[in-house]
Amino acid sequence: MEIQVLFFGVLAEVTQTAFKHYKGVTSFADLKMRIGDDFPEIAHYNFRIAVNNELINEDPVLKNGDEIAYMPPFAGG
Amino acid sequence: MEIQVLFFGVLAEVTQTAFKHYKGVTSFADLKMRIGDDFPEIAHYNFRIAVNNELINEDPVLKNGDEIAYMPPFAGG
Amino acid sequence: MSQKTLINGPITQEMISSCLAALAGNTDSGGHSVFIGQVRADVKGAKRVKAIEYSAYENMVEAEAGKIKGLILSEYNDVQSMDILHSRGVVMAGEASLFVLVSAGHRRHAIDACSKAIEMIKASLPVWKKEIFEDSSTGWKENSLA
Amino acid sequence: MSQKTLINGPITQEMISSCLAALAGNTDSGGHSVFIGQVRADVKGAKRVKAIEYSAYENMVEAEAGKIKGLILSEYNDVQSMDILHSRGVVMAGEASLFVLVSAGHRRHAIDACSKAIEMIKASLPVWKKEIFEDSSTGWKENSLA
Repeated sequence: MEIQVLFFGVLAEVTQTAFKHYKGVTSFADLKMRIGDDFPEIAHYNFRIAVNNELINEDPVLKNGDEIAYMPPFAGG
Repeated sequence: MEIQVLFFGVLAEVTQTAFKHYKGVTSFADLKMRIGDDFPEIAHYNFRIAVNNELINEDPVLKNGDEIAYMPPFAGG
Repeated sequence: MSQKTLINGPITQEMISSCLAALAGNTDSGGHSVFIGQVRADVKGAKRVKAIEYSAYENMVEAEAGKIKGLILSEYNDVQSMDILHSRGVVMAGEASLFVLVSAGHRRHAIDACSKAIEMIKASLPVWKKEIFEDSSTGWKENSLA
Repeated sequence: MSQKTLINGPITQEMISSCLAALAGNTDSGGHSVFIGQVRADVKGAKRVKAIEYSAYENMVEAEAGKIKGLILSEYNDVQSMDILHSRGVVMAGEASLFVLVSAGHRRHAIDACSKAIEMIKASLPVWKKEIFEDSSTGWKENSLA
């Protein structure tokens, strides 16, 4: 399946990209591994992950076209 | 001594005056008695008394020129 | 701080905008907490409130407003400035009769100080209100204790 | 309720005035509680903040702002309307980046709901800020938990 991955805040800075499109993703675990390989530096940061605008607490079952966001701690308001 | 007495809110309505000037006042007790005689209807209302803009908790010692306010419960804000 | 608290008639959009505009560009402030009190067309039995006529003990209002500002500024040392405007005279339903603005370095201080100031205003400003109903009858209204 | 939360650049006096003007004449409202958050020229070591650049996950910001409004309106049934505006992009020190407005029938409800909404905004809007210092260096800033 195809998954769009977005990076925000400091993560967009360290990955030097705001988003990356992944094809042939087989699972969330597979996706996380590929992201970790592409952007090993993000392991040094705190972040939470949202799937289609919803924060996740456990590994989700992905479906084709899902949008995944890697988000550092919020700083709005 | 001369004392200016002000009536506010519903008290100004029932006394039909916003203020009354009292001459020859000998004490606070004397003043309160004279006010009670002039405006017996105020006895039916809740009010607090201020002397020169300060609420009083006990009978004050008056001095010439003091300003006394008869005030119903506040309703500002 | 030397502005008068009592305003004749309603507190207008222009007055509010002008108070807010005075804060822009202040690079020390992190937040402004604002409260605007407005006259409601309450229904009492078969009558609807058309307006409120506020009366006030002017000298004491200004003295008490000064005390409130002093207490807030000493309790919240992060608070930088504070405005209180209160109407006197007739304010129609839908018009504003109270404006409180607290600016502080940090947001939570502005919010807490504004909230506290409003309670102090209700408790200590010598102001009275007479509701004027649509049939032109009137009734004095007291603040509830809640 | 259908207005967008994210604003490009600072929240201007005109935007604020226009939100407030929309409330005038509402004879059911007793109070409006307003919060304006502003960028401070904080000093960090030898550097002074010149501006903050906000970035945001736009779709999620709008979804979360909608959830906040829904929660506030259901928890405070006296709350009548609510606006949230948040800047995206560069906001200079002294300019506003957050505007929250809550109108309610009764004053305490407006104040409490506004205060709660601000905490929810800090906790759940996916927005990030990068401080831009006078020497053009930058640093990411997180909300404190307090």
